Amino acid sequence: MATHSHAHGHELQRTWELAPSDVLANGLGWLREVGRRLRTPLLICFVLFVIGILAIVATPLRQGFANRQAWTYVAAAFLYLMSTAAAAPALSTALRVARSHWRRPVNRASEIWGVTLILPFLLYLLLLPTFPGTEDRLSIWFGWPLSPWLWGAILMLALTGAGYLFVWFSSVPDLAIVRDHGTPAQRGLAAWLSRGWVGSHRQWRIYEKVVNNIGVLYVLIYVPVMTVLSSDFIIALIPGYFTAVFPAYFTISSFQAGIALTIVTMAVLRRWGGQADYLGREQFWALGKLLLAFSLLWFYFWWSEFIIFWYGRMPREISVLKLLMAETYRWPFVLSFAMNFALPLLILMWNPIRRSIAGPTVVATIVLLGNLIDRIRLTSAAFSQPDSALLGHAHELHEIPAAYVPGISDLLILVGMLAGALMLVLWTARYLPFPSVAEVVGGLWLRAHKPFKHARVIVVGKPE
Amino acid sequence: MPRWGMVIDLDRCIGCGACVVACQAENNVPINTEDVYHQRRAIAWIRLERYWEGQFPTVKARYIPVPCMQCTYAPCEPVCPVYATYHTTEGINMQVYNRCIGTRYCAVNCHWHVRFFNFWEPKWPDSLKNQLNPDVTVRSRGVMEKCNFCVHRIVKAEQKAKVEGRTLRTDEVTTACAQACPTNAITFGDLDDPNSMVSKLLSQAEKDHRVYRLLEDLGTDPKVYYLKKIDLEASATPKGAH
Amino acid sequence: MAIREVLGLYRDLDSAVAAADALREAGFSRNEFEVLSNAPYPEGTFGEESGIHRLFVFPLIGAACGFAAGLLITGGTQLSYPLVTGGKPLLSIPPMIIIMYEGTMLGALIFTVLGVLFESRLPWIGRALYDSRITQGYIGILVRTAPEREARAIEALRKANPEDILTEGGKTGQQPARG
Amino acid sequence: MQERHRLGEEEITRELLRPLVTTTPMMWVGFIGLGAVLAIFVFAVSWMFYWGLGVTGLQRPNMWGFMIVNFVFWIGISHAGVMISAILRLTQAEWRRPVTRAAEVMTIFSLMTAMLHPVIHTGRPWRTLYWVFPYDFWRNLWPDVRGPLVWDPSAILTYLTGSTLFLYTTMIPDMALARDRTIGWRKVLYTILALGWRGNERQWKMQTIAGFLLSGLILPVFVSVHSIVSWDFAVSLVPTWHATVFAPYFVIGAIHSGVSAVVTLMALMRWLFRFDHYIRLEHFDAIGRLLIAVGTGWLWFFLLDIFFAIYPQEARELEIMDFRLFQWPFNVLTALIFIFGYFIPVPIWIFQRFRRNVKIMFWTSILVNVGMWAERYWLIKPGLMRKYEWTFDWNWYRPSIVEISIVLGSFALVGFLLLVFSKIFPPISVWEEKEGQHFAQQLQVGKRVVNAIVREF
Repeated sequence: MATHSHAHGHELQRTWELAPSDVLANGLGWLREVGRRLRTPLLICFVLFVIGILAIVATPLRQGFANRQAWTYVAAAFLYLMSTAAAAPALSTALRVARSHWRRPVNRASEIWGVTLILPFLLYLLLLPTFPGTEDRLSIWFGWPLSPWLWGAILMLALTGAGYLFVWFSSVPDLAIVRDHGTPAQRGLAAWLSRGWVGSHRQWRIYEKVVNNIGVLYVLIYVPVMTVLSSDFIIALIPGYFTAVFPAYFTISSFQAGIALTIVTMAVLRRWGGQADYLGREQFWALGKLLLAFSLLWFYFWWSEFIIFWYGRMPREISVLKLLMAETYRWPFVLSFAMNFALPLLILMWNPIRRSIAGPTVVATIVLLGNLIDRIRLTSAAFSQPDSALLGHAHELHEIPAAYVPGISDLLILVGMLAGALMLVLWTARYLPFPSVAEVVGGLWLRAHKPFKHARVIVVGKPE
Repeated sequence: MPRWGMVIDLDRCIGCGACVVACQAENNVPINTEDVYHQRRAIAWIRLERYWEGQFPTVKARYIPVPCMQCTYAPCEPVCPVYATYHTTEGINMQVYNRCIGTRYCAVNCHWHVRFFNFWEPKWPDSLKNQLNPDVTVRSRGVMEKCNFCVHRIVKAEQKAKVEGRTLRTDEVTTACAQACPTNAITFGDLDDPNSMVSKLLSQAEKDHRVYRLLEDLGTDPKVYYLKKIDLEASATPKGAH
Repeated sequence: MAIREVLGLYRDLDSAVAAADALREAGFSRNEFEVLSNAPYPEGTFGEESGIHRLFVFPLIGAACGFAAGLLITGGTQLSYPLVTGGKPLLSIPPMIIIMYEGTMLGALIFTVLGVLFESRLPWIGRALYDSRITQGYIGILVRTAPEREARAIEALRKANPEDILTEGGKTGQQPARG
Repeated sequence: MQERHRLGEEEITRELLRPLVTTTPMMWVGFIGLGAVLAIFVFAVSWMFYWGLGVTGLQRPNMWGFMIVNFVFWIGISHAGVMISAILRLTQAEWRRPVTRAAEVMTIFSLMTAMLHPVIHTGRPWRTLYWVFPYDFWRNLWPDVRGPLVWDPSAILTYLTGSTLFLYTTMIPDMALARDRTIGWRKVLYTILALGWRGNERQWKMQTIAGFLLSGLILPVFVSVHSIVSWDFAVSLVPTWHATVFAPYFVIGAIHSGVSAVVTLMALMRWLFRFDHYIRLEHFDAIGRLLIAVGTGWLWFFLLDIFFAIYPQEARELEIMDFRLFQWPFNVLTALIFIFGYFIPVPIWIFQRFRRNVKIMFWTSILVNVGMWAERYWLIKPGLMRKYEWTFDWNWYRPSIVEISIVLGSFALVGFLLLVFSKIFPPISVWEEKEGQHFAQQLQVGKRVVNAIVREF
């Protein structure tokens, strides 16, 4: 499934033939012009966000924390943000650790989603009171005092903190550029954030280490957080759903959505953000391959669970299958199966499609939608269970609740929260240059297009 | 089509072991010498498990005869790679010795431990060789074997009925263990026939809330039913498997 | 045989590339000569070559065959011998998927290797000029051309400081023929 | 930092083909030592065939024992080849060059050894051969595809065929090299195997594409193999086996032990064949970094498995958990798995100084595999010993001398086959090494010269 049939090898991307000053000019151009263009979308997002908040106040909050079902779409929005926006920075870390140079223009596109972390954190705090305590029900906390409330919040706080640190540190050199060359409105915040960055040799060395390590730390927190969330929000709320692979499924499908989000962001930047020189076929191709791999993994992790339940056919397993896949939520399941696995596989298995801009972008959009449907399916199934079905160490789903059909306010909540996240990103984009000047310029030295006898080849430097 | 099943009334069981011996004689089960027993490789298609209950001096012995449960959805069947064990239309979990290659996966996935493996070539003392039942195959080394509700008796009765041009009469056949039980604790018959002894026993016991099956929560629908011991002192606490 | 072969052997990459250039200058097209080496060089090192191949078709055909075989074996076994095991449906689809998947991959793998061999024209038992020094690190340039152009080919090959030049008649040595 | 010694073509050829022509005293020791253990292995298997499985320590309920544990272990080791060669080929990691061949060969031999186990461990192995091939044609009765034991051979045979073809395809150019510089029977053998390879541009292009294409195709097979092996256990209802996480958990465990085994192999090759110029410290460094990620992933799945086994808080699972975590000797085994499999090696690998020390890498990789063998035992055995509430039938398992011989012999078998292979075929891909030399470049950044490599795309 790898690569074949590229007529004559290498597409030589313009990025690597630019001079550092060109990159800087592009970054400054972004700061001067794009900010103005972002005002309208920013306002629209803000309005939608406010409507979303009002919808939360109007319905779930008014119905109270005891009625968990009313909170379904708040939880869905929360989990969706955790699976997409919070997963994107992990991609940037993975690429950094793998030391690939093509990722340099991509990093900012995935890291910037880290700024939305405050939103899921607040939503999480809002959702915590809807959970019954864990003393009398099955949960991964085993009745630990103050669980799941306090400990989950600590984990989420750690993740949010690490995420913001990561976004901050990774953009310090660029913030220094803003500090020195940005408009007066941009300068204040950038000056405060960039601290004493002068770009000394020592600072660069520390910068590389610190960004790497915080990125790894972020991933190391993200995985347990997703494990706990999948357990608290879904496994523990469905009696008899005894599965150990689900947290892994949840995390892996989140990485898939994080990659998809990055690809979509890249496509938008390329189309409207003037980043065509930086985000070329090379980047889309590489991420398209990654997206394909994770789509296969989606199936793998789903199948690992399904085959065990189908084969084991214990009554409690059959009823979980009926609830989540076969009967109650059949169509959401079929849709998410198609959009997270079948369609991506069928489209991306063709190399010419992978090696285009449109191909990976379309698939990424499909995956993002599929992930949303998947999260809604799981949250709806889990949040429809009444407390009476959970308390007393329930080991089996005795009564399968009907499918939860969203009302208008549910949809407003969902749209509003997603718009809120987008708003944060748009706002940040006014203060941060695209592409990441430090990253791209750092790579210019290590990658060259050279003639090799009659061929032109890409030469990749391998320092250390 | 009959659906064979068994009811074992634990209130009547005295733990004498007659069923074990009868089964051994009927089905050509090898002699379990002390040696084999200590190796934990004894073969007993129906075995008598004994559990102690309570503390000395109020200790009680509890007996429970365990034959193959003949699960409707038997976990041992689909794991066999060679169809050596499958489900007959009469609901018996069948073992085909010729096909068996001895992966022992069925034994691993049988949670009642009623599948037995021939670790050694079976041997009988000369004095017992003429005692072997000609209706039952002698199994060789390397294959699995298990209780099959004395299927040779069932087949014989069905053939006889066919020759006589009639259907099988209610409770016409019984297994060796049921036949040998001195207290009639074991009853065998057609679960679908409302007039059969097992159906009557079950419907009566259902009313007394005495019926249970072993590891019922696995959802395999075993066809061996147990009737709880009527224990006047401890009737309040329902007991599971032991 | 109206085709003559000439093999020039070069010690280093630079002279081999120069020889390829000389051949092109002398009017030899790219499919009249091939470069033999002991390890790959970046594609296009010796100039553009016709890289048309249909390798990607092979795994697809193989996958289709393997899928069909898997479907036949799994479906056929269950339907032609309808034994119930463990209350599973007579035609159990999830286990079929597993074996069909393996069949598909096996077919794709086998056909890919067949395709690689086919597209590399292997196994090859024909005769052509070859020299064991190529696996030592020398670069060979093999010209196949009409007999009347043989001399021109030899001349072109000589321009680039060859280690040796072989023709079907034997060695011609590396120095230009006098007179 | 790269102490890269520019090697000549002739030097590469001579050094890499050296094991084919010279047999060092250590290699003789290896042949004789491993051969002796192998003889014991053959004797033990024959003994078992003759007397039956009674000579093992198996009984009720421990119907599966050392041989199945060892089967899973070797399947795990066999995952190294693809992990190293396919993933590193796809990512064009430069450090793959000296390790791909050895890793692929190890895949094949350990897979063959693994496959031996389920066959010899059946009650009637002579009938089992029917089962690998379609069974009982004349009665129209084929294997029951619903059984995981049929999925197993289908996956393993696919993997074995695929990786053998993969290995062979990448070996053709080296066969041509050997053909051109040998005489006698070797010449005949290599001529046949080289298939008339000439090394023209088209053939090299196909070779390069084949590397990518086969890697891409074999990766999904590789994931499926250990998953299916794990389903041998997970689809049954045995407590602690019936876990949905088994498939990815087994796969990551396989990668952990397999990649560690590659480290062991690299160290041994460096030592036995003196390949210091090819298997360099930077390779140990890179593989060590990979192992940190793999090991940590393994730990995550390990903990998922434990946590969600306890999660339902059912007596039968807790019983086994208590047994395997806190009771002698399983408590020691648990500690061994954690300490050997993770807490000794991974913190050591974090330091580059240790990653670049061959001795330390060798011993830590051995530790990992000791831990991983224990992990397989830990996963498989306690569930059988304490299966469900039947205290009447609970029992210990004690392997007999026959089983222990088979387990030890399997290591000798793989080692012996690897040695024989390296006497006949070059254990490091010669052409890939030369390709690496052809593609090597240098970039000038200010005053520093950075090693670089040509990328084709």
